[in-house]
Amino acid sequence: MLYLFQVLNGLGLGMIYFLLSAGLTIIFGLLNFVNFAHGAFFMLGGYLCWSLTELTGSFWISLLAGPPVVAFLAWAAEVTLIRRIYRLPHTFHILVTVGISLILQEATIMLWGPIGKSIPVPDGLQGVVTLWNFAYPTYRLFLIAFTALIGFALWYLLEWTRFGGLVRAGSESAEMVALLGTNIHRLFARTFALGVGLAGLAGILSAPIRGVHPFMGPEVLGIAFVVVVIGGMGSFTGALLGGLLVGLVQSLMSTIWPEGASLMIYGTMAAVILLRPYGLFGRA
Amino acid sequence: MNDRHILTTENLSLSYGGFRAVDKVNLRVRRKTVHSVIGPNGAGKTSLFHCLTGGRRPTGGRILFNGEEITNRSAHARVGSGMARSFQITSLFQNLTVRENLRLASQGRDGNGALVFWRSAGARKEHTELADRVMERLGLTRKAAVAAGDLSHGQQRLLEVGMALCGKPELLLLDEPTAGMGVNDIPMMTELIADLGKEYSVMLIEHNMGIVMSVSDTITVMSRGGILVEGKPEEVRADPRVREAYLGEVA
Amino acid sequence: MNRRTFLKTGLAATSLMMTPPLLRRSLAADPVTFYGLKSMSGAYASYGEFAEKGSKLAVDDYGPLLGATPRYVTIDTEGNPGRTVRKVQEAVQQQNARLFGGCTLSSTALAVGKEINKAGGVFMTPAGADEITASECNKATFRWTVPTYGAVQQTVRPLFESNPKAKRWYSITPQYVFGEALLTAAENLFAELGIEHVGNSYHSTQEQEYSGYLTNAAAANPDVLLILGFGGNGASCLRQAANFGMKSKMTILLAWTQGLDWFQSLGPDLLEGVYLGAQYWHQVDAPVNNALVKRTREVYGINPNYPLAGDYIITKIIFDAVAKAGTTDGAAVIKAMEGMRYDGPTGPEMIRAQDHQVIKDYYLLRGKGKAAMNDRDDLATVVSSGKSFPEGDQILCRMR
Amino acid sequence: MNATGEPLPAQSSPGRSGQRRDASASLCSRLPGGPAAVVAALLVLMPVVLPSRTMATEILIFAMATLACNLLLGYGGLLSFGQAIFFGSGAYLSSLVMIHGGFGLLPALLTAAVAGAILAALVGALAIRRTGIYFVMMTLAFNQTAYFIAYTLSDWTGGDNGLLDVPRPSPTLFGVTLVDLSDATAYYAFTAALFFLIFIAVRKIIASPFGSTLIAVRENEARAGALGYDTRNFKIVAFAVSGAVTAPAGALYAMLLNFAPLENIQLSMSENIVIMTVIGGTGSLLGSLLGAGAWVIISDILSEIWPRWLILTGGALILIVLYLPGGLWGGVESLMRRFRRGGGTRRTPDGVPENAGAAHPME
Repeated sequence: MLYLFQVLNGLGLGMIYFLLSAGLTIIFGLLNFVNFAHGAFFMLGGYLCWSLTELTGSFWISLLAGPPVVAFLAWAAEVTLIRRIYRLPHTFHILVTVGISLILQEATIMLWGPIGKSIPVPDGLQGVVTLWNFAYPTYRLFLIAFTALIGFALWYLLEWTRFGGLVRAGSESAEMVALLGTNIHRLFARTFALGVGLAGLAGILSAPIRGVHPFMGPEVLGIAFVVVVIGGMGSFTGALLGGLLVGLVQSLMSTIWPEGASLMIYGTMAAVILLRPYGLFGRA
Repeated sequence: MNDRHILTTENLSLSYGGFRAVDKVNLRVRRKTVHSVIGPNGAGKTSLFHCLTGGRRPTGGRILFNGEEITNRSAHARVGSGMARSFQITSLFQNLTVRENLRLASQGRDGNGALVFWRSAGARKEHTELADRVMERLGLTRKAAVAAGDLSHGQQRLLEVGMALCGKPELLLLDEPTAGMGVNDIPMMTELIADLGKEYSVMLIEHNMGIVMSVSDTITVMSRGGILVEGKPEEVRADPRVREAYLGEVA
Repeated sequence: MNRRTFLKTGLAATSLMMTPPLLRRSLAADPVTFYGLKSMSGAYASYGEFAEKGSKLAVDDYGPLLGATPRYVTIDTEGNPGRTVRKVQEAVQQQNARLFGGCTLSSTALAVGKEINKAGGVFMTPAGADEITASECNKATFRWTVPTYGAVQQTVRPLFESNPKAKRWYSITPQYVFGEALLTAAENLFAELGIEHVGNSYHSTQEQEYSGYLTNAAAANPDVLLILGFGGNGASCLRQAANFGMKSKMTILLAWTQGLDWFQSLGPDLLEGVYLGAQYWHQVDAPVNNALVKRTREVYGINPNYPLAGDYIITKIIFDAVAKAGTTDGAAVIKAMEGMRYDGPTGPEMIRAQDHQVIKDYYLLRGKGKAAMNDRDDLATVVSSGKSFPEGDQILCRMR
Repeated sequence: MNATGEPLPAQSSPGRSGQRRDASASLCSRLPGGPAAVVAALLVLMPVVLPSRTMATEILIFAMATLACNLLLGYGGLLSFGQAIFFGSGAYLSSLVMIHGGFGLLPALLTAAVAGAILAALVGALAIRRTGIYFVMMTLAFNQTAYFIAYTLSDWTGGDNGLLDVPRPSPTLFGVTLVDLSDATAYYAFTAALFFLIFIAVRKIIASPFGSTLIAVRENEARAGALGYDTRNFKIVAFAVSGAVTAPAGALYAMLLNFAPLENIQLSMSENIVIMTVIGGTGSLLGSLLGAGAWVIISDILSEIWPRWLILTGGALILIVLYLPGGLWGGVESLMRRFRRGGGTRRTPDGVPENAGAAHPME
């Protein structure tokens, strides 16, 4: 019974991880770009959520307005900076994005102060749903449903729209897409904005659960990478299953062997890499 | 009989899923000859080559080198037993000098012997000397200190073959050595290969019919993964099946 | 020439850099200089900012000391223990620094204390690790913070005594030295009071997600949920416990919190009805505290919190001891500090000579709801307070 | 091939490789007395110019770790986010054998070196089974695992509180104390001597058959394999050497601080080591000293001036990638080349492996 409940927890957790990692994996797939600033944009989403909620009094407005703001910032960063370094090796991607996340982190301290903030759970979702003997927060149920919806929309976007077709084709061969007359710069910029916007959205959605503080970027980045590596870099399905797997491992471990929860996550990752070279759904 | 042949394959096969890229090929390469493998696109030449160099595990059959089974030996270990290969798409150490490319190639024969880190790389005279000799032979001595990537395409192709030579091989496996070469450079390569045939056993995979006909002692024609015809150049030239196979490709 | 200005002129002043070190050292001048170890940058910046304000206030308000206005030098710990130890070594070697105070991170405080002890200086810290005044104690190091033993005694006991029917307790503990210390203290007290410890969950200090542990806790059906994590751990745990509706089902106690700044980041909705242990509370009515609150409002426009008050009093005590000793010589200052009784932000405080532990009050607070608050910072009321410290055989310190 | 061993897409620029070959006559060989003399001069100058000897010592310690990271990244093309494993283990192990085993200075350093080599060979052997970003992630996962182990074994490592009371014994020979290392200057001199030896040794290693082959593996792994090299072995040995240098650096750090904090084995330490390597310039050993020096000095100065100094560091990282991809050493080289252009003729590359490899390691 307890385990069943932990599975539910893991599911909720996994869906946030999925949202967080989906952006990272899409960016890697198309742009072959390693974004170490992903966690910082997640944090930025959380802070925007706080500010917008304070300003307008409504979580929903921040949920609607926050992701575009983050995506816009990402777009600006892509156009001015990141597109200049695609051709460089991964080491340089990492350096630049570590630089970006340091700047975002310190700017956050300057703007919002070094102390964290709490975002209240939105009205109407504050209660708990009682299942058998256990209480489960309504907000988390909402989160699972909402994230599933977003995931579905993403899947539709990637699988059935022209933009998605280009992203998928571009992941196979960016040259080919360019040769076919697509403006590859624009495609890259939009994809980067989309991927980072998803991180911002994940930051907003998890803000009422976790609060925000300036140093949360690196923490979530670690998880995102684990998820993406387990699922396979560049694979959307992989991000979903990887996210769920990590969520489940983490919440089940908290009953079985809490001390080892974080170890197990990285252990799972190493095992997956060794057994399946390109993750569960990755390609060479 | 094995003494006459440096390389034999017995029913060598390689399939990808259901597709048989190499289908029960029995090949015999005689010592100190140039043995060419030709065939239309998709005939299985490259797959065969991969099996011979260790790039792919065959899915069936055996490969014997000097009478020794090497079917599952790794690519780098084959060098130690006396095989060396060149690449169809030039594969050099682009940023290293011509001399360093050849020195590394000479040193490669030592395999793990090159793991010593307490000695200077130049200290092993035999390697630098061999590199210099090969450089001389290729006519690249003037370019010794030039980065490989800065050579002309023709020179890069020569260096490509030269690096295989530095492995002091008994058998040279050359994968389309003239690929992408200009018309003016081809005679030089033809001459080199013919020359090599006197000292080494050479197995050549080649598209350029002119070269194949002029340098080969034996020609194997492949088609659909198997051997279609094998014989001396004039025999192959005269064989109607070969013509059909090639014309079929064109049609 | 102190280190700070030296570095400020930095690379530009190359000629100065060529000055022989001996000459530079002689420039380190007369006024009493206090070195504040503050986490200005890095992951503990939220703490350092207030600690810095506290020390500065104490220095600025002190007036002349040994015939000159005392000076204050900040050493940024960068949240990096290695860096901090090296900077302290430099200050000792080059500027003959002897008087140090601060440090957020326990590991840094422990290591720095040893360095300063070797150098014959004095160091006072508000860091959390009990080892500072127990197994790793030394002559140079003093601690203002109430140890885990006292924190548990002054929270678990009064809470239980006010509601003796709440017999089933579940604990959630960060798994590291400090968390273990709190847990051991709690378990001992449970046994003494006859509390049934229905379960404990360990989590790592980097944990972000507590749903799993909270589910375990809920399954044990306790009367009281004892959260032993503090800082980010405590905040996330409490926030998620509230999400899971546990506030209405059981009493929640966080035995060790950072105080006002931490409360501000959580907000009244979350804190309402939650019991909170604290080292300091700005509403406490004590002469020194009233003055401190007044000055802090004047100078910084805020109410003092634990880092601010802690580093304020640490700085002040060291200056007082220097004044009393009439010298900055380490041994003399230490002697002046040992057994010192003074008025502190928590009322009368005393430095125990045996282990260099400050004997002061610890508070049990209860979070107020929004409606009950008189001002923005009126986030909690004091339920009880008192002094509990290991005594006699329980004092583990063997002075070195 | 790029640093992580993944083939770059077609976007890889010809401009960079042009610059690379142009620089392939390594500058150090043209400096009077060669790089060893330059390092020796720097080692003598550092304590005079820098504000403190302890700072100079810290720079050298990180320069050692950077040197070892550079061997992997600059010469082997292996981007390891696991260097803190070796740094941290070196610190812990040497401290433990000194505290509990009564080991002297040199035996403790030797223990660290041997253990570091073994550990690194193990980590390397597993991680190199994958290439590209997956390789990087493997090293990262191992780092997290090592951190967890250190954190859990708090009876030995002190866990979060760190390992306290690490001694700094003085080296003895037949019971005679050679030099008293408790003095900051003496300890600097000792570290400097050790750094010098390691610097020379790593240079020799790079110029050895092993080093030249490692560069070849980085340049073109498929070709190296076809030439008869078992490329895995070269990568594993590179890891082992890297570990054997990094672990004693960690040991020296613990002795400098008399303290081994848990941060030594944290991922951020790995990150810092990689950053120092790239800032200095990959593929140049002098660059490693430069990178470590710049990182320590600049963060020291900035942290004194402005608590939000990390924002400047972040900006600096971006600027370095954009305008100084060869790192600081690359910048020094191009400056000196411009300086010399008027004068003597440019020497042609001489093909000595280190020079050829040192020029531009990143692809």
